[in-house]
Amino acid sequence: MPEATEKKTATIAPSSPPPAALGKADDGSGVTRRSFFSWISIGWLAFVTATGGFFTMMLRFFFPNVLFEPIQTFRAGSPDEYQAGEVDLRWKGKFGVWIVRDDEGIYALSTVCTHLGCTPNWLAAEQKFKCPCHGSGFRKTGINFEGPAPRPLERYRIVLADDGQIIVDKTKKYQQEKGQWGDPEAFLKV
Amino acid sequence: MAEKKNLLQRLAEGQIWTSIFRGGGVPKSRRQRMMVVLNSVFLHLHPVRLPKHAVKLKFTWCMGGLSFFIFLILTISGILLMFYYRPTIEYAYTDIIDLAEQVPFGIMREIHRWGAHAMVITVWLHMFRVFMTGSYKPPREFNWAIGVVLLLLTLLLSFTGYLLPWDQLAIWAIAVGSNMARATPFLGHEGPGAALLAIGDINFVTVASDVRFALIGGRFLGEATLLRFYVLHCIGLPFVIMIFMAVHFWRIRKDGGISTPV
Amino acid sequence: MEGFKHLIDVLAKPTILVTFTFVIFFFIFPPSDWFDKWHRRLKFDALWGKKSLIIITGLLIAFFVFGLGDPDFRSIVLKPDNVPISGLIFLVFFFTWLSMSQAYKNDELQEAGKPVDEHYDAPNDKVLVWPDLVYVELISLVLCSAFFLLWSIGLAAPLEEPANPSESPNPAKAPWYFLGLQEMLVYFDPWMAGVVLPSLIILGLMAIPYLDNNPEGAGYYSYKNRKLSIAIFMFGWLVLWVLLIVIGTFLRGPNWNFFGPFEYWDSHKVEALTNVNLSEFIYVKWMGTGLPGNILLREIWGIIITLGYFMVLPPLLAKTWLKDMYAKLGVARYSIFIVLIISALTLPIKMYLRWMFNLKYIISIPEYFFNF
Amino acid sequence: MINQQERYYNILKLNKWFAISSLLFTFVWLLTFANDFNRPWKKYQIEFRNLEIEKTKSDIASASTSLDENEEYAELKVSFENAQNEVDSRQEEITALEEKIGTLDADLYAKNQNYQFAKADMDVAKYNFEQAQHGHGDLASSKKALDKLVALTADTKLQAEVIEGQVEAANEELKGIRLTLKQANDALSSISREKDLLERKLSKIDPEAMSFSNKVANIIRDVPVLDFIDPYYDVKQVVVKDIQDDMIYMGVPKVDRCMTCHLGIDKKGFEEAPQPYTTHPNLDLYLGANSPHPMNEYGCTGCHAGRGRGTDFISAAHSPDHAKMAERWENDEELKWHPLHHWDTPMLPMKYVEASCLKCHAGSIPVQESPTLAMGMSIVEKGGCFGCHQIDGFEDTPKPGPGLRKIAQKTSKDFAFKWILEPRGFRENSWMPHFFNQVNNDDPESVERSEQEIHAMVEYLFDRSEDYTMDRLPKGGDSENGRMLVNSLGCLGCHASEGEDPMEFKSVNSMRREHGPNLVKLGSKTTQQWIYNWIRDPQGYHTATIMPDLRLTKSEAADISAYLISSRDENFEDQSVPGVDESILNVIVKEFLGSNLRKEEVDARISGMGLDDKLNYAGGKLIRQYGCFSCHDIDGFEDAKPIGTPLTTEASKLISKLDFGYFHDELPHTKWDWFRQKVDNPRIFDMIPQEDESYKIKVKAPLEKLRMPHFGLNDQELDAITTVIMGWVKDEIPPSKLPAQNERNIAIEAGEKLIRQYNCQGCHAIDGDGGAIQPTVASWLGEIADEATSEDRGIVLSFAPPMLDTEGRKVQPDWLLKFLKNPTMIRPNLAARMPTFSMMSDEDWNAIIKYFQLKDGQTLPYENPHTVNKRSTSYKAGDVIAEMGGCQNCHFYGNEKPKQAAVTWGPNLALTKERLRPEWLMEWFKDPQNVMPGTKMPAPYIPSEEPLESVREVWGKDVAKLHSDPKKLLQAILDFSWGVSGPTDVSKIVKAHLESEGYGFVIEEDDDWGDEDW
Repeated sequence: MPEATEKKTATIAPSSPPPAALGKADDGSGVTRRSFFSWISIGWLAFVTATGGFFTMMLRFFFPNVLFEPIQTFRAGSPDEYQAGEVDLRWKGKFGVWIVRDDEGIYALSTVCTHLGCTPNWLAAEQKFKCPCHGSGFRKTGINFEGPAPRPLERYRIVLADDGQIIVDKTKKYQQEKGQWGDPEAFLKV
Repeated sequence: MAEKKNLLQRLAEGQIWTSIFRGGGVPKSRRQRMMVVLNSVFLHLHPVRLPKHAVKLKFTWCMGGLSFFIFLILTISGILLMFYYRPTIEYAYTDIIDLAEQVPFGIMREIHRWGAHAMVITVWLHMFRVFMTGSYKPPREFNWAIGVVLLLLTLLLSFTGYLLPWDQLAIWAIAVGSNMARATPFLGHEGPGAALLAIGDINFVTVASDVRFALIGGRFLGEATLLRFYVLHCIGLPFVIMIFMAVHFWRIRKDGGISTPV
Repeated sequence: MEGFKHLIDVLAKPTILVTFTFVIFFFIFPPSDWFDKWHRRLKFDALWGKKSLIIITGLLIAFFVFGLGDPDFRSIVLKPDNVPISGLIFLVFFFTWLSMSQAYKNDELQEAGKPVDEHYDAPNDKVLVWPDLVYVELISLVLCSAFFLLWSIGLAAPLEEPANPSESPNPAKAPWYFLGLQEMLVYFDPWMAGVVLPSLIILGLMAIPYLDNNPEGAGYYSYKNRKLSIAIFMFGWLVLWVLLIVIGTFLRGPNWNFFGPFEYWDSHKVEALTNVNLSEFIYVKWMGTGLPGNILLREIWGIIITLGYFMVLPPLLAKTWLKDMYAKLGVARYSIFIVLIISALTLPIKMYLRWMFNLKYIISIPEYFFNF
Repeated sequence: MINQQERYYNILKLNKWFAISSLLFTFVWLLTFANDFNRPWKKYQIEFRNLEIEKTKSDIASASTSLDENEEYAELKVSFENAQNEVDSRQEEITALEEKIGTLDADLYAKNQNYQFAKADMDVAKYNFEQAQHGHGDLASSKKALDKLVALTADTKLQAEVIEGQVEAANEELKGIRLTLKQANDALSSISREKDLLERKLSKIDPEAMSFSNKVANIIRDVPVLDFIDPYYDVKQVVVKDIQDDMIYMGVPKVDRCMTCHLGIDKKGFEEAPQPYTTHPNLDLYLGANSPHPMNEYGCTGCHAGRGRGTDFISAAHSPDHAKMAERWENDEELKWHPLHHWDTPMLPMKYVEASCLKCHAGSIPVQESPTLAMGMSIVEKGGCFGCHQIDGFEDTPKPGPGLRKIAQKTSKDFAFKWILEPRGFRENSWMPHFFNQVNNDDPESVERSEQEIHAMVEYLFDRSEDYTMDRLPKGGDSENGRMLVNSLGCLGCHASEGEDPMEFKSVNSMRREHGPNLVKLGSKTTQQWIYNWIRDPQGYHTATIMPDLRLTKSEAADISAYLISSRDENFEDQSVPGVDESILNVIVKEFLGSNLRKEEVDARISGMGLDDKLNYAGGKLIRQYGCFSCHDIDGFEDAKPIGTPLTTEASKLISKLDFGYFHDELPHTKWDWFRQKVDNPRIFDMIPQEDESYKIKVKAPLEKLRMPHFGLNDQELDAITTVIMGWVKDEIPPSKLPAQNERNIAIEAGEKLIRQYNCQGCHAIDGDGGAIQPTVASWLGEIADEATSEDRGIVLSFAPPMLDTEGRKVQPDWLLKFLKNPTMIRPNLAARMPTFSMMSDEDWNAIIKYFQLKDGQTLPYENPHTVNKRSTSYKAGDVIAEMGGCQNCHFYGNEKPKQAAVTWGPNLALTKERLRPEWLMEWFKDPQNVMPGTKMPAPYIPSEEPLESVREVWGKDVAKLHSDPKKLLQAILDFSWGVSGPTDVSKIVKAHLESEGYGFVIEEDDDWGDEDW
């Protein structure tokens, strides 16, 4: 045991730190800049970085690169299939979309209530979407007018394919309160 | 206390730090160094002081410690893998493909597999070292026996994990392995003596009632086998091995720490 | 080059490789003074010097480097699951060397009347765990983690075709750590190779501390005082376990046929594996009569031999060759020890019976799934 | 020594070690992140993004040029500016209105709120009242509260409505002011919409066109670790639930990620882009949303195979097309290709990709979409693969070889010997394969043995040959006339003739002319008398033959047989036939006997056999051994089972089940290379390849050797047959993905099978496929007329057997059946004859008729017959139009000959009533070219555009009555033709006319007249 001389251990031993990183301890000789950038500092810095790397990896690991969920884009037939002034319920079950046609065109409304994510019902008699969970009500346009819902229903991207069919793309949504309903793809002019 | 303190030092002497690490501060004196070990739930696995050869790599080869550390790596990577792997004959294989093709850090599978191989080797080498230093001799006989059980459990863990990718390599390795079980004396349906366990026309040990069946959950390797091996691999065996590990470590301390020449 | 490869292929044949190992083994790890004499005369003790470490490691590396130039060798060695076994070869050699060199050093120290390397003057010779041990541990953990990450990046885990119960891959191998058992299956019925022998291995391992009542050599590396126990352990570990794994991994190819490391794994390779049972030897070949219909009569010779081996041989040995040992161990330890040893020895015995006489089973009662 | 500090290691050293290992650890982490981030598909997506940016830019450029050139756009721009100016000039008015709306809106909001609150209270009161009625609560007070609130609600609502009305009115006014502006704007944007969309797209993909914050976001979204939030570069995939990957235990829905790199595959405009960005070559048929195989529903690997989940060039299991491509891929630094191990369905090379069509379209192979596959199927039928190999779907296909039950009358033993020894030595494109002189039996010893084997088989066949009484051959056949008959009667729809090169480029269509053997060298093979008898009555010789009867007269048959017998092969005839060698024969017989007898028994048996017995015995055994009965009808083998491996799911076999023998280095380790090699040189796997490319043979007894014969296929045929074999898989395709199993498709399948079997398309073209005979018709025309005539496609078509495109809509089924069972002359100019297929049953004909009908959407088998009143205006008008239109120039009216020369003649109009369907005829009159492209029939002229006066003057009063309605005029022609009566069979008149006057080809001038097709 020739290397463990007393002098050295006295000054340097304290620098062996507890599990979490600590800098070099001060035991009277004072902190010099040189010793601050000593091997131990580099070591702990690198160790913390690597550990951070591990946790970053854990984080990233939980977000897969692909999803096996049902496809978010679907073809919804040709515009003639929709009657002006009516709310079409045929895509509600499969894709969670109401397609509404008014005098000027067609838009695709999300069936997710903006309050807490329930699915409202279309009440044809009252001409409104009424959410069964907390009673939010939306007009045919998707604008909220009663109940706790904080903002209008979202609309999805709706465009015409080359063959004249409607394509609804749920990956892209438009919010009225952000003024996005004016976007040409939020509304299909007929 | 008049000296300037840097941020880390302030932190180390602050209330939060000292509340987490009993005693706080940086151990400076011999006593403090001892207290660090005594006060930590993790570190007090160790004694406070050791014979000097116990810290020499030349003597210990660090194989026991590495085995334990690899076990931890395997536990963590294994838990992470469970998030993407489904133990069904439908998806097991494709999920493994996807680990390589699209899962972020699907490299977890490689870590787990190579770690498993490495653990078998380190456990063997640990046993080898213990034998060569005669460390199984009294009073450590029983702990050696525990060690043999741990070796067996390590092999079983590796063996059960081997099936999970559900590829040719997997099922045929398990097929070869589990078919040996059918030849278990008395308990396997093709084992010597099994035919004697019968009353009249009723055989007690048949293909659907022997140890092999208990192992693979069916007459043939199939969905049930995969599920059984999965449960054993992820819950059953780790649980058992942890108990034995606890005893193993405890006994090291109680049997006088690392073996030393008399 | 081709000549050398061919030579290696020939040398790797199990008959040659195993025989060579058996013959040379106890001169490298001498179990008794007689062997020890020859061990030193043959200069095998030089194996545990620093020079040998460098030379042998160098040779091993050179062999692998050379071998990787050969497509057949490469295809076997670079199979992802076989990589750890190549590593195992190096590791086993290194740690055997490390332990043996320390043991020899300690033996010399003891001979000179000095304390062994691990000697410590309790309680003064103690070292604090914090920071010396903890720090070293931390460093090795960090290095170990880095090593695993690197290994995982560099080598993809294997994934073969989807599981297909109607289509065995050729060869179908167990996980590599069980290949020793699978090798045994060639010579034994599954109940022996797959159940009894593994159980005996486990029990035998557990029994070691209880059988070895030699108080010498606890807590430090040594050889001289523990010759027999170390030689036996080494035989089991290096030959019956590691060597069989290496053979099973690298040298067993399609149809479980034997292939040299530089041979193409031709699934059409034909080997005559005709073999006969002892009863057929005795009744058909020697006595020229047919097999008796009575099972007991048919197998009586095999039963006699087996019983003789397990029942008569141990007391006989206790009286003669192993007299000293019997005296030292006492009757209980001796019986367990000798049964374990002669059980282990059945493997080489059956290997040679197979190779030399094509003998399949000594006792063969397929009617009751009992073959030995 | 006492160590007070109880320390061992130098802490400084440990620190250093710790630092180094931690740095290493950190570095390895960085590597791990880089390794995970740097996925192989990313670089392709980056490159494709650049491609897309470039393309969008150039599209924008061309869109703006076209806008600049668009006058309407310029005009609209001007009118937009005018409108803008007008609106600007009324700015004050607008501001005032807007202010007013602002105040009103505020008021409305307040009033509305009053109303909403009141209504909410009222709803509560209503509920309370209802509860009270139900017995909970005080009825009177709740009623009172409700009434009060109802009134309040009504009141507040009214107030709100008033204001609302004002707001609306103001808004309307404002809209009115801006109306022109809005209209102009809308019109403008509808024209420039395309460009706008392109620009929007560019701003999303091109960093240069992005706003600053988007530029930053564009970088951040693809930064490692953060790239899960909304990455631009990501793995794309299609999940197809009902098409599954076979995971042995279970099917797993296909997941195809091919489009992760093949980014342009379903986007038009990347046709010229390099791989992997190229657009799919046929989007109308595949991938396109409106194609029959949209990408979302069919994925990629269902057809192309490969590992759909792979996101890397290698792990997707790409396969090169040929060895050169493989080499290029292997040496490519980026690809570093090697075959993917452990995946049994690697991607099909492009030349075999049609194999996958077979999975779903086995019943009715789309010939035009999958020509290689169709050709391969034709090879399977002609080569008789299904004879030795059991293949589902070929159960009722007739044996492709001639029947051998009466062979002694047809040819000599010598010919049979030489023929079996080397069929292609006599007829180079024969489908009869070579069994002898192959790699594994061409050594002198085997050759000697082969000779004796052939002797034995010939002896067996001749010994069992049945009696066959032949008619006497009339004296003096005219060989030259025979040649003309062969060239014109239609023989060449199924047979090739002298002087044609059979090995030139092949297609399904050209192979239709290999339906029967080439008509060459018959003089060396058989007798004239046999030919005479055979062509007059094929079924008399071989009952199961598919050779039809052309209803030849005695003299025609004599002429033809004289012509056919004149061709001989002297060299072949001169070859000598080695004698029978009994010692070798004994060896052969012993081998067969020894397979189940002991040696003494064998010796006893053989000593009791004469030479003939031995030949007969060995012959029978050898015929079984080689499977001759698979293609030929042979006495004694009626119930023999196929001798080869079943092939129905051959391509789903694991590759480990294909024995590469000693060819593990010489042959790429793929199923298709194995199959191709096997067909190309079937015996090769008996051999051991040598360094110098020669072979040594494995040690095998003669009867153990591989025995599949050699067909001598060319590369193109090998590709085709390999494609078919690769299509024989066991994939389970769900009904939702299969062509619908409706009545129509079933009928088409059944019909196509018969049409293939009887080679109808050798003569007839159907829907753009078939009419293989047409080139020979052209050359015949060249001979009887001149070069120009033979190159006139119109004339050639009019002399070729008719196309059957709209047959189902065109003819009456009753008539069609009558015609098919007993063909008569329809097109007087046609020299080719519709043969009589007397071997076809009524079921067969019904299937064919149903095929035509359902293919054309004609579902009614019975229809109301059309009747005509000859005194009706319509009939009379029709008569006039026919007269004026000169129908009689080309058409027979009963036995009244047409006015023009025979080259232009068309069907007898007396046939119309019983033959054609009025609906089809109307369509036909309207535009014949539309119904049958290439027809010579002009659309009849009708005076519907002319002034009534002149019509009345020129065409008479009946036409004038109908004049304004073209439909009625056409109906008039129809009615007229319905009224044409007289004898329908004009063959005698035609024959006499042609003999005396010939066809009257117009040699100098171009003739647009003549008709082809009705």
